[in-house]
Amino acid sequence: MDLRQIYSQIIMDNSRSNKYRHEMPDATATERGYNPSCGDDIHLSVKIEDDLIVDATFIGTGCAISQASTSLLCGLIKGKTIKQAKHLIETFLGMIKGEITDDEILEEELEDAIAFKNISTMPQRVRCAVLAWRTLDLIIAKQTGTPMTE
Amino acid sequence: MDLRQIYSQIIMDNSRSNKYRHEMPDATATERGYNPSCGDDIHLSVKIEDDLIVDATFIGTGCAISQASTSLLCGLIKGKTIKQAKHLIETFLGMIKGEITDDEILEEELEDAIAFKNISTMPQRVRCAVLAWRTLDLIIAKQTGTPMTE
Amino acid sequence: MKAILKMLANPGFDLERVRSDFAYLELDGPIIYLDNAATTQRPNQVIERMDNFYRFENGNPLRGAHRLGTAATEAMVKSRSKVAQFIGSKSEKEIIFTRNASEALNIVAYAWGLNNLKSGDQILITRMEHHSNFVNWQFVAQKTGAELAFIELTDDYQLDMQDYRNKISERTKIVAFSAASNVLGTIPDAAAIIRIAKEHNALTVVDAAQLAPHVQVNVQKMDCDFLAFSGHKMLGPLGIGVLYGKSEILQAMPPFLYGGEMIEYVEDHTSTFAQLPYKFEAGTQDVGGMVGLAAAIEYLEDIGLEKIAAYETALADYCVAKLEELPYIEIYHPKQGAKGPAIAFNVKNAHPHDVATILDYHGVAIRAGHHCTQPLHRYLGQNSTNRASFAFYNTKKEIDLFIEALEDVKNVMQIDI
Amino acid sequence: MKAILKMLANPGFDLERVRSDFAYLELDGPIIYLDNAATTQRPNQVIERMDNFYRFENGNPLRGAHRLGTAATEAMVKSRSKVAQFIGSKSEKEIIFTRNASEALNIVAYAWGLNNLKSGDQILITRMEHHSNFVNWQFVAQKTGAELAFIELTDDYQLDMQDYRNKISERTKIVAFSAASNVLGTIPDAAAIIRIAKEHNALTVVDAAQLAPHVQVNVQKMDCDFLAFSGHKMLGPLGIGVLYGKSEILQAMPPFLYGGEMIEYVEDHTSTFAQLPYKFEAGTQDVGGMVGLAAAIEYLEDIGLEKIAAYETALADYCVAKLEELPYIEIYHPKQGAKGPAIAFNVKNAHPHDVATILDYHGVAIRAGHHCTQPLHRYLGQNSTNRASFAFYNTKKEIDLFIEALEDVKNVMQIDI
Ligand SMILES: Cc1ncc(COP(=O)(O)O)c(C=O)c1O
Ligand SMILES: Cc1ncc(COP(=O)(O)O)c(C=O)c1O
Repeated sequence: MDLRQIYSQIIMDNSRSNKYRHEMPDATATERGYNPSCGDDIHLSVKIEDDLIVDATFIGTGCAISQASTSLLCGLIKGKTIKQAKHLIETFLGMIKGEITDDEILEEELEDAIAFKNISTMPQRVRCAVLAWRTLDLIIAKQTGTPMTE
Repeated sequence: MDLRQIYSQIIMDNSRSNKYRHEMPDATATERGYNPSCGDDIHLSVKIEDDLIVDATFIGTGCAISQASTSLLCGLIKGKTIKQAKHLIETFLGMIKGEITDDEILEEELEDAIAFKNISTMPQRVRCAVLAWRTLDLIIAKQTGTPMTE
Repeated sequence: MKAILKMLANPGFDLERVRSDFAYLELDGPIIYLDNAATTQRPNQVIERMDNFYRFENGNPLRGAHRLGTAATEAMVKSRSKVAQFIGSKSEKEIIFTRNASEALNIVAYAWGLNNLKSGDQILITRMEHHSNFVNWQFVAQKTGAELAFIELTDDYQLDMQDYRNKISERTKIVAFSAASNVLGTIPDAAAIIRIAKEHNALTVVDAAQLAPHVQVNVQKMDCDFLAFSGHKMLGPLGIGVLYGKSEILQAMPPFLYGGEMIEYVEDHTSTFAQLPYKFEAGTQDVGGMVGLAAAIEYLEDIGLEKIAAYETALADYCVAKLEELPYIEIYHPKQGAKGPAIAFNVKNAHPHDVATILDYHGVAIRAGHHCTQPLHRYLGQNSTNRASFAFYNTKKEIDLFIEALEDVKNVMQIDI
Repeated sequence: MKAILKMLANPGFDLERVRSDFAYLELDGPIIYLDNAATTQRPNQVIERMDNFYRFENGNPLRGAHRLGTAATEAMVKSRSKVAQFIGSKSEKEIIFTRNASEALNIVAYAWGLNNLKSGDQILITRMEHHSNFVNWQFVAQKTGAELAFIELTDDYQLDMQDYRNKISERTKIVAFSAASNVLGTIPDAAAIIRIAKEHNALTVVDAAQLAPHVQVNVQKMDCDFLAFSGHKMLGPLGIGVLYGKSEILQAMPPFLYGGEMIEYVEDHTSTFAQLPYKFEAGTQDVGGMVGLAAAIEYLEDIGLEKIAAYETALADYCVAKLEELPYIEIYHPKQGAKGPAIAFNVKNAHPHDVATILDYHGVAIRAGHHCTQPLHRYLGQNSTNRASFAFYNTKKEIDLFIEALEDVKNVMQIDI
């Protein structure tokens, strides 16, 4: 595996993008996600109206992997229903675990976030990649009572 | 080394002898000696008049080695001065440590207690053999302030 | 006896191959090792697993940003799931690695006991507890003012269930008991004890140090709240033990030891703590010990715990039958009920330490002393006892040689019975 | 630099022979292990010593009435005297074996701290403490009401002795400090710290986890009251650590963990406890770990601690000089004073975990994170840092490869400095 498959241009660009990196004063829910071992630390905010995620932003610090993943997540879920977002979480986590491998499906659903596919070969970085997704899952669980994805 | 060199007739006889095994109501000093790991447990009593050990008895339970050693000690120190008793302690401990090996000296001073000479080959039983001697040493240390033998 | 002899001749596993895994059997001046309840021997597979870890997978676990750290973390995670599966725990979160069973029982005493007990409460333990499940409760009783009470034994050295029913009450907050006695061999009915405790809303602490090596433990079936055991008594290395606890209960407990890895955020004056099981594992953990324990469990499972239990029971039954033939031997071992392969006995008119020394001279390793159960020994009216305890690598022939050596004890000690 | 290069070329011991003792260097895809402050690697001699113990000397120590028990007891006793001699302790009674440095520091917190501190007292620690010498004192402060205060650092990452003098007072009952920082490398003047503490009748606790592997420790010369370190950071196995304490102080402390071996008499409701050091060692102890630690000490002594320190210092100095040449690197390491071979740094505009991953890809193992020093990292204004840390089996060439790999970090992370 080549390093550039992990630190791809998509990930590098998104890790530095400020597009979704700001506070959201009118958020309906905000959760902190933290990896104690490496210090990745994000606050993910969403604004949910009826069943629709109308906005998603974050602030935080961490490695390129965690920051790019969070940024991509915000872009992906904005405009999606909670149900669609939950499905995306399942697809993303399924990809990381190597359970969903079909590139067509992944690309279709996760768009640029397919860039994290190779992270499964680096067990010590998996937690960075999934941090935002688990945080979103927690928000959804609190809102809707849906059990969190394994 | 043959077992019978440890469990010699002298030791077996002395371990069962009741000659010195009784309370001493008019003792001037009594100390408890205990080996927590094996349960040897003696109370050694002496009656000291001026500098003379006029009587020595014990009660207690324990293995043949500890009981025989205690019994022989009582017989040996009875009638000795404190200084002589202290010298006997040093000789006995010196023998056990293998520092005093001359049988003539040992026999002359320790009499039948030379029977414990071979115990030095059984490290796990050394504590049984020296229990009474260390207890006597403590009595002497408390009485006279002499430091205890190493 | 016929069934016993049959089992000893045909244990259902390859005894010779098993024995070839244990290096101590190659020592000059063969050793008949009958001190397995103190600590077992370790098969080469366990030693080699640890070696491999130290040579090629060694890094600081949980901290690793590099492949050796990752290897060590994986070794830790896999060992923990092996243990979880072995004792039938729901989740790895419930498996806390400790130094030994003693430390595990101290964690319960400190982190649960000191924080949940008060004057008026009762701690119920048994007469046959090991000091490690005894002195810790004395400490908690002294600190909190709770009362420490004891379930006594029947004349057949079994736990007196009637006495238990009499003593337990709504005041009883915790029942801590040995699931197999290290002296008598007694295996009380853990399920019944736990059921009765639950009726009184008391928590249960199972000291499985002598059970786990011999009988398949299942914490979910038992439904105990805590369970402790030591690796070194079941082929694993020294220095590693396990505390199982139900996750709700562990979650509600404050941490015990403080330090690296067990924290989440550390501010100057306050801290928050890591998730289970890490909350209870402060500082760099003994992954070498963990992989050794996991390898030991695999070794036991490869043979099969049922086969091991059946064969060890046959060894113990055979030994008891042989000892009973000797008029100068007194045995402290139940006649009825389940028992583990530990047998306490005394040679009449001979002190246990003399007995052990003479047996050692004949190459037979047993233990003499109070076996960390002074209160039980006071009850037995004995300062100390001898104990022979078996593992599945022992043989009938070793027991025969042990019995022969006892005859020489009789001679050397000049016993005339 | 000339002197450094000379030392690196001629360390005064046979570097190649030393490297042949470490199995990890034979791994495919060579590993440049620069994470020695987290845990060192272990030479074959240490692993083989443990193997031999487990194969041929394995019994339950202190309990043995047979030759294997005696062998294990002897192994324990010899290891303890090796440690006592190594740190210059007066007596084996002052050497308590623990799982790791963290546990050692917890024993002081629990068994001394909780019993001797009260509201109004002050506990003085430093800004650079590892969580293991930090969170335990938070706990004691919270339980006893004592105040927890911090000695701050100078701009050169050294302990601010003026701040220390300002903060210490008659209220200060204990001064606990790291004798070598695991992040900055800083080695404060332990003797001076202890002298000043004594002037105020405060006890001293030395966290020597990062000092003992590199510099000859002498507790009598230091005159500290307690000292803690871990075996696994100095070639020994995981799972074994040491608490040194002055015997008068240890004697006056109540026990910490309760159980087998640490008792004298156990009655139903009260117990008396064993002599030092056994009073603090509950349950079956890790003799395998002890012999491993003793073998590690022998390995270090065979090379010579002075030679080791000199060579490791040269490695660190060389590395700092090389790092300083890179404009995109920020270093957190004192310029003046004594320092150990640990260097914290950051790559500007790159998160430490990304740096570590990329270096790992190049076979270079360093650590990234807060290194169990969150309060220090808050002071540094960094969430986390990278750390390279050296041992005497590292080489100049390995550092050169590390520096080269940093260049690729710069490329991959698209850093433009
Ligand atoms: C300075 C310092 N103190 C204490 C510790 C704790 O050591 P351990 O994790 O072995 O308990 C460490 C290492 O992690 C350390 O670097
Ligand atoms: C029944 C029982 N409980 C607890 C222990 C304590 O085990 P460890 O010494 O490994 O902590 C033992 C063994 O000594 C035991 O036999």
